[in-house]
Amino acid sequence: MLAFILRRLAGTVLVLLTVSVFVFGFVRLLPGDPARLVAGPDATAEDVAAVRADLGLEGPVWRQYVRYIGQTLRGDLGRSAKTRQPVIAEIGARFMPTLWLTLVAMGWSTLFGLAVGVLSGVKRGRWEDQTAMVLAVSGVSFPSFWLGLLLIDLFSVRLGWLPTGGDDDWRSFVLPSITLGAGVAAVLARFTRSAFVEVAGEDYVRTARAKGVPERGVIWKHALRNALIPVVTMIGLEFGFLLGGSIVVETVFSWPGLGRLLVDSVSFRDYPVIQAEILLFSTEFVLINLVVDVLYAVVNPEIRLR
Amino acid sequence: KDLVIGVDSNMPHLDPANTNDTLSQSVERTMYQGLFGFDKDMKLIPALAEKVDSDETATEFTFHLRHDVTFHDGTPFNAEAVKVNLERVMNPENHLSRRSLVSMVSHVDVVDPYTVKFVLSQPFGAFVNNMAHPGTFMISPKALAQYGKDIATHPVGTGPFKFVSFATDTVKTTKYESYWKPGLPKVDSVTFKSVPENGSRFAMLQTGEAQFIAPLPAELVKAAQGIPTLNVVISPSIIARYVALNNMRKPFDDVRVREALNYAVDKNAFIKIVFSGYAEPLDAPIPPKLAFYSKQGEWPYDPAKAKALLAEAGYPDGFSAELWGATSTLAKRAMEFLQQQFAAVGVKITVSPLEAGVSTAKLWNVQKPEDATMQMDFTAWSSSTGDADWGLRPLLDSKSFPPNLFNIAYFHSAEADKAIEAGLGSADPAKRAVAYAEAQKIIWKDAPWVFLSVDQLIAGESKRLSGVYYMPDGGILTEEAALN
Amino acid sequence: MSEMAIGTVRIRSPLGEFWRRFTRRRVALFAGMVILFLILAAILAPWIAPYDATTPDYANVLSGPSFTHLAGTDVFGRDIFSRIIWGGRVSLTVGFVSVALGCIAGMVLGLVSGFAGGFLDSLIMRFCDVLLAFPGILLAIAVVAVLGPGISNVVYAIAVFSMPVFARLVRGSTLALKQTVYVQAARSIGVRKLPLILYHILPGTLPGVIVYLSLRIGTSILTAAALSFIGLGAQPPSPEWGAMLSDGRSYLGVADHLTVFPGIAIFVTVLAFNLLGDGLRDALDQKLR
Amino acid sequence: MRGLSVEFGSGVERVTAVRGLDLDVRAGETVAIVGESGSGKSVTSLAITRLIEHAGGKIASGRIGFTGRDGRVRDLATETPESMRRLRGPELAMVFQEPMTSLNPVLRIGEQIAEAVMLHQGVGHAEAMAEARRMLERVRIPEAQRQLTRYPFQLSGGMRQRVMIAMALSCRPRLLIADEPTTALDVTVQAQVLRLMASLQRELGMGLMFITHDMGVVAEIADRVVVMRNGEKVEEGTAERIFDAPEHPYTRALLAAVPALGSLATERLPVPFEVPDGPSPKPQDTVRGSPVLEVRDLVTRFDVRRGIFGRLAGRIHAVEHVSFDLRPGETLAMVGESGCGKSTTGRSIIRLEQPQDGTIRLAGRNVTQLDGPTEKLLHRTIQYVFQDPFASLDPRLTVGFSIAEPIRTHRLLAGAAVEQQVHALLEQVGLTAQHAQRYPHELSGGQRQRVCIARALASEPRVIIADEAVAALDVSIRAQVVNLMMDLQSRFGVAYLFITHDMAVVERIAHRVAVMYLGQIVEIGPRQSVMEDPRHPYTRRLLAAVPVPDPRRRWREQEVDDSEVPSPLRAIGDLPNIEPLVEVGPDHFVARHRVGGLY
Ligand SMILES: Nc1ncnc2c1ncn2[C@@H]1O[C@H](COP(=O)(O)OP(=O)(O)OP(=O)(O)O)[C@@H](O)[C@H]1O
Ligand SMILES: Nc1ncnc2c1ncn2[C@@H]1O[C@H](COP(=O)(O)OP(=O)(O)OP(=O)(O)O)[C@@H](O)[C@H]1O
Ligand SMILES: [Mg+2]
Ligand SMILES: [Mg+2]
Repeated sequence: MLAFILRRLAGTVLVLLTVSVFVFGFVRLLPGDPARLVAGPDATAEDVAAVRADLGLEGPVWRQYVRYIGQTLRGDLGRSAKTRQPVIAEIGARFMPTLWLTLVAMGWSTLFGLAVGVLSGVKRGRWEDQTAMVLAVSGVSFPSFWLGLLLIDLFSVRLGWLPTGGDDDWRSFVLPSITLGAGVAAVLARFTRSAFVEVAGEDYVRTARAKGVPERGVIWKHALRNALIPVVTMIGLEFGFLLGGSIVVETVFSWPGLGRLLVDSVSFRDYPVIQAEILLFSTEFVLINLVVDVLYAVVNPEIRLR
Repeated sequence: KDLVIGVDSNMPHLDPANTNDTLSQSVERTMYQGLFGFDKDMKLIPALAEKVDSDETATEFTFHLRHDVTFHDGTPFNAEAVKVNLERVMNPENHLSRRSLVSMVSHVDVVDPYTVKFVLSQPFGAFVNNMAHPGTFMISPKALAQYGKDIATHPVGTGPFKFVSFATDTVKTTKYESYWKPGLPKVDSVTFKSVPENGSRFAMLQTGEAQFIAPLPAELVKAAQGIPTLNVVISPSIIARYVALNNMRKPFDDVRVREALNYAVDKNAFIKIVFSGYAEPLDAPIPPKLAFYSKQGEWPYDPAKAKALLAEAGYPDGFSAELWGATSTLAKRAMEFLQQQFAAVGVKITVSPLEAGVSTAKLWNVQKPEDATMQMDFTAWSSSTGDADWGLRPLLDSKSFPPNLFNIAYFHSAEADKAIEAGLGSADPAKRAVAYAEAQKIIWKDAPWVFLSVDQLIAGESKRLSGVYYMPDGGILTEEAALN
Repeated sequence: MSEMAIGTVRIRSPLGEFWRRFTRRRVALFAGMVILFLILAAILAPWIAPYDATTPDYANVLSGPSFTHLAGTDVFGRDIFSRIIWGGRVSLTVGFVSVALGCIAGMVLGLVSGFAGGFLDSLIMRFCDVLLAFPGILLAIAVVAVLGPGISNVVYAIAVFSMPVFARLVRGSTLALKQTVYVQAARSIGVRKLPLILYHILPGTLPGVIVYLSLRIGTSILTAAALSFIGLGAQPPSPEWGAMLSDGRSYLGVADHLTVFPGIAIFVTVLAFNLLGDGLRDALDQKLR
Repeated sequence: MRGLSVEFGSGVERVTAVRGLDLDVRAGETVAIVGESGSGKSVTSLAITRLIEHAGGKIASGRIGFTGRDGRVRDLATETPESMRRLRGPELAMVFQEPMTSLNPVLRIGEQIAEAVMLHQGVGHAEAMAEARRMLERVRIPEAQRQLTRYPFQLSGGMRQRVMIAMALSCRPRLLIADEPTTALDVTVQAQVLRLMASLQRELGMGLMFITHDMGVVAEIADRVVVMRNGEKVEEGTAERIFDAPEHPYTRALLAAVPALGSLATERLPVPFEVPDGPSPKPQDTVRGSPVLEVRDLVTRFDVRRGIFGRLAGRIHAVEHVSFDLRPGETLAMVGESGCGKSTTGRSIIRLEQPQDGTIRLAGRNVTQLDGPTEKLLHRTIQYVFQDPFASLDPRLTVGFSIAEPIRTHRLLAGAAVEQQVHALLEQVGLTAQHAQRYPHELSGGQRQRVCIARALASEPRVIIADEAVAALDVSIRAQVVNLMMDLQSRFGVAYLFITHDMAVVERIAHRVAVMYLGQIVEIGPRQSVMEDPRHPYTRRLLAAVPVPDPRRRWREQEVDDSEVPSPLRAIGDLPNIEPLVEVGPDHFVARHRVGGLY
């Protein structure tokens, strides 16, 4: 198990290094000169040059990269070109809100998706199944910004139950996490259903019934445990969607998170921030998938004990 | 009594000398003040200086400071503090983006603790305006020493509110008890919250999470007016909207083509469609609220004439061109509208919304005029000094071609240049007025741009709120805010 | 397979069998018809749309749904219903083409990766991991930021981030198919690599790919809408649904028809593709009867 | 059980799988239900436990009277689902055909057994676990305590099937239904399991309903036999009567097709199966010429990697220094337990696996190192027929395409000639040209295997490796296919390497027999001498485990051998002991050294 985790971590480092090269090249491919943007409209040519030096944008790109990786490994992510703040501080303040939002969204959508998936798997072919599935599929059919605005209109403006944005207390989590998680909940529900239906036809489920295990036990103990195995992998992939989706949701709900920061920093060509952020996103994604793989091994003894 | 103001973009940081956006300036204005300032109508008023004297040639300015002001950290405000601040901005080593405001200052002399003299290296008539600009706000010298670069996130000024916390989308300030203006401030705190999504920002006002939002998108005015607890505040601005044409490129190098394009756009329809009616036609190269504005009339909507002019210029069937602009919904709407209007006279437009980074690169980073790829650019300008100079010189003087300044139209007219420089050569308002009237007349006739409109500023506020003003440059004044 | 029906001979081609099972799924069948209908409407737009999609009518802006304008008019007085019909061309194309590109590229990578194995496999898979680790919309922002906004760049952007998922999917089934007895049988005969892949492996990966394709088309229409939301989507005056929805959203509460109708168009299309995909999956999966 | 009918589906799709079946099982009695695949055996068993409802079927009519432990008689056909659930386990228990998939892969063995105990005996967890251990001991699983905490995938097939039996018996049911419990097991393990079930049945005095299609197994275990066909009962009687005097023609046909070990003890050459109404088969003398295939010291090992960097943890010694010759027209049968390396030998020869060592000569040419021409030669001259005719044809391609593939690949013919050749091949294997248009799933199992053989013949090979080519087929079809292969051999002089573990088929088809154990050949020689005079202890054990389709010869007294086959997995550097075989008779060689732990 430990070996497994270590091996995966090694792979992770590799992926992240590649991502860092990618990102590094990518920001430099973006048309637009950060020095110019930073220096501002009134700046002279010398000012711009000075800013460029300040931002470490001189010399050949590979040298910049080596310097950048060196600094990054030492934990120094540089300063934001736009705000002149250390990137760490910039991102640090926004990391937790995004993480929490994603986790809450992931949490409810997983629970909800599993429950609905199992329900329609059990009642497969009947109206409960059909309704649940059409509803679930609806969840992935909404453009999220529209859903978000509709939710605000209904729950904040008309009913006055929930705040329109911010990350102040649990109430402010409700709407953004619903908006963010709806798609994932739907995907998981459908996935769980088909995994469940597949498992329900397996011989060992029949064995459980032949033993006289009550239907509830058959579903929750024998079938679901096995159905979870493919679902768990799905959860990891869906997490990537959540991270991406947070950009839109954070804008609609004025959530002080990384997604909005990213859009801002891209339009400002704030290289250090873009780099650090994409790296962070990727790390998060890769780590979550690592966790998922570990979970996978937990639900699947065959992997664990190999 | 806590005031929450919903705004549409982030506040990168709060170092006034390094700030390029109106919004951050509004936030800075809650905590900082300059020697002079603007009132809600953009009129120059004394602030930390009680009065100013200047010499005939506009090269020496002596400011007489107030005696009763202390910074939030207890440091007294005096001539020494002014000198420290000015020298910070002037020092090229500091790479502060607002240095151009004081680049003409050769040195600062402390005459006595409350009198300070600025000696300029060249005449600069608009100098007092520069001293009212947020770029020259006064920062506590002690705090400057203490925080260094981090002053950007630890503002210490003399304004009505003290700094509490900073995040690029939320800035919190609290009442400064020993503010020098008696009876102010009247609210306990002011919080600026960035809510970029229009609908969300409006929702925030409706639910009472904010008491003031700016801007309120024009399309929502009707909805807001229908809500009894809300006021819609509409005020004039100094934001001019126009399409810059590349005067050095075919076919825009032909004045008849430029005229034709001006005739081709129905400004009233433009205002109705794009701004839901909340704007005024632009009737001079600068908006009416800027000093030395001189009305030039209007380019009437006359597609027939436009066609005739095009034919005369050798384009009977029109031509094709690319129109650039920002990616905001509003810009896209405007460009789409222009596309339709130009199509009616045979000019086929491809609309290309450019992301901010791309457009700065394509517009400002051009090294030689011949390299400019821009044909038409839908854009806007707001002269942050409130003066005609900054409304004309950076955009239309032939010395302002990129990469120096922003004459992306590559407009070059010797007479216009002369008039603009004359305006700057004197501190005498009367002389300046003549010069700028001349400049505006020349430019208007030459039609380097398609002149479109002047925005109206729209804000939404709770009926409980008073004393928050939306200034013509888009800034927000919160000093007198009161809630009941 | 625990029970084998030796001796019972059913004469049905795999396709016929699949079709029979598919047509029994009424929801999916209906969804398929909806999609056909949408495609037809888009193709026939010049004949069936009551108005032109781009001609403005400033006298008649933002009017609500009525008999003359079924879905009302937009800011420029254009008929929204007609724009939606025309917009089907753009939106459906974005959905199809982007995913098709991603799918083809992904399939090639997946086949090569799964079949070749070893170093090439690791290389391709790590590359896909990297692409996956970039959240999709970031990748799209990246592509659009480099190439500029506009519908074709949106298509590439979506293609790029659909690719790794297809690659993984195809690689997975390639690995599984490589182990099947019939592929081994073909190898034992000495069938060369290319025919082996083309005749024996590729067709086996298709069912999964088709299902995923249909699901993904919906997602990509939504992604295009999200890109419009951040200002990087289709360019005016293209009546792309996402752009219509996104442009109309500031009129929410004032002129709801600006968002409701494009919203419904997107919703119905994405829903239909998803239901179709689910139906295909069920019909292809032998285990789900 | 009276007049039982079971239906699937509804409307036009309705299938009646079982029609009007009457059946009795008394306490302490073993009733075997036999019949071909698809005859409704499993459906009947599922109907009794009412699990049929979960498989999509329903009991259309009939009653199932069941006398419970409390003496009450119930009609299982009409019981409520809940009371059925209560009956399953303590009263009615089932053992299924597939031990590999019938245990829940994510639950520990102990949990799975204890679950039933807790449910029906109302005891606590610890006690249930103790009971589970007792049950495991009872089914003679070594180290029962330790096995409790293992997962199914960690057990061998035989152990899993014993776990299934332990689970079924843990509540001491009145009736045990065993649905082909040994089909997936190889003969030695099958013998263990059968004996175990019989002794447990005697001990617990329960009724046993035993479903199978293997007449040998029936003879070993049944008191009474019920023969089913197409969902109906065609004959019923005591085991002795059925075997001695079958009445129904179908029963007779079934019995005739059952290969009986020892029936050719006096014949040196292979003899095809008898076919009803056909001429009586003649021995075949087809071997001639010098070896077409020579295999010398073939070694194939699989690396097992573990740990972070995929450290080499050991090797599976699947094939160790295997040598043999094959002459044109000769059939060499390769037998041995599951996992002994038979398939790997065959696969190594055609390079589906890469052997580590050894030489392979084909028609005198060395094809050990493959280059372009030798690769072509190899793939043309040797063809492989796989066990599962379902799996070895690409389901998405027509049969005609599959048969044409070798012809096209080796460019033997072109254009319309290919098609003609395909038709000719189909006819040679007893199909018609029309079959070329069909898809594999439109054919029956026997037809499919004929197609595979036709494909194998397409490149005019000189050697065909048939890997359990008839194992998946029903007895009667099996006989047909074997006869076909022998017929083809006599016509074309192909040599067969016939891999199987069915000794009875070996007796019919083989000229020579090679017995493999743990990757090595432990005995090889002419069929007659190996089978009638086995010299190696393992060969003897293998032969003894083969069930004999004669109820009077059951339980030839012998200890139940519970040993598992030792694993071919060895640590790095731990090489198995290998010595040359010793000749013990004409052309008959035996290993005299120790192989593995047992022999
Ligand atoms: N779930 C099902 N749905 C439809 N038909 C079925 C189902 N299960 C079995 N059948 C059909 O019922 C008939 C009897 O099947 P059954 O499984 O009882 O055969 P069997 O005698 O057990 O065969 P085998 O020896 O292969 O196990 C077959 O024709 C089969 O196709
Ligand atoms: N690709 C492989 N990788 C690792 N081990 C393998 C591989 N193929 C076979 N083995 C192992 O090699 C040994 C011999 O397997 P093989 O398939 O040759 O046995 P067999 O005699 O054909 O058995 P069966 O009668 O079950 O078909 C077994 O222990 C098996 O687990
Ligand atoms: Mg069966
Ligand atoms: Mg084998």
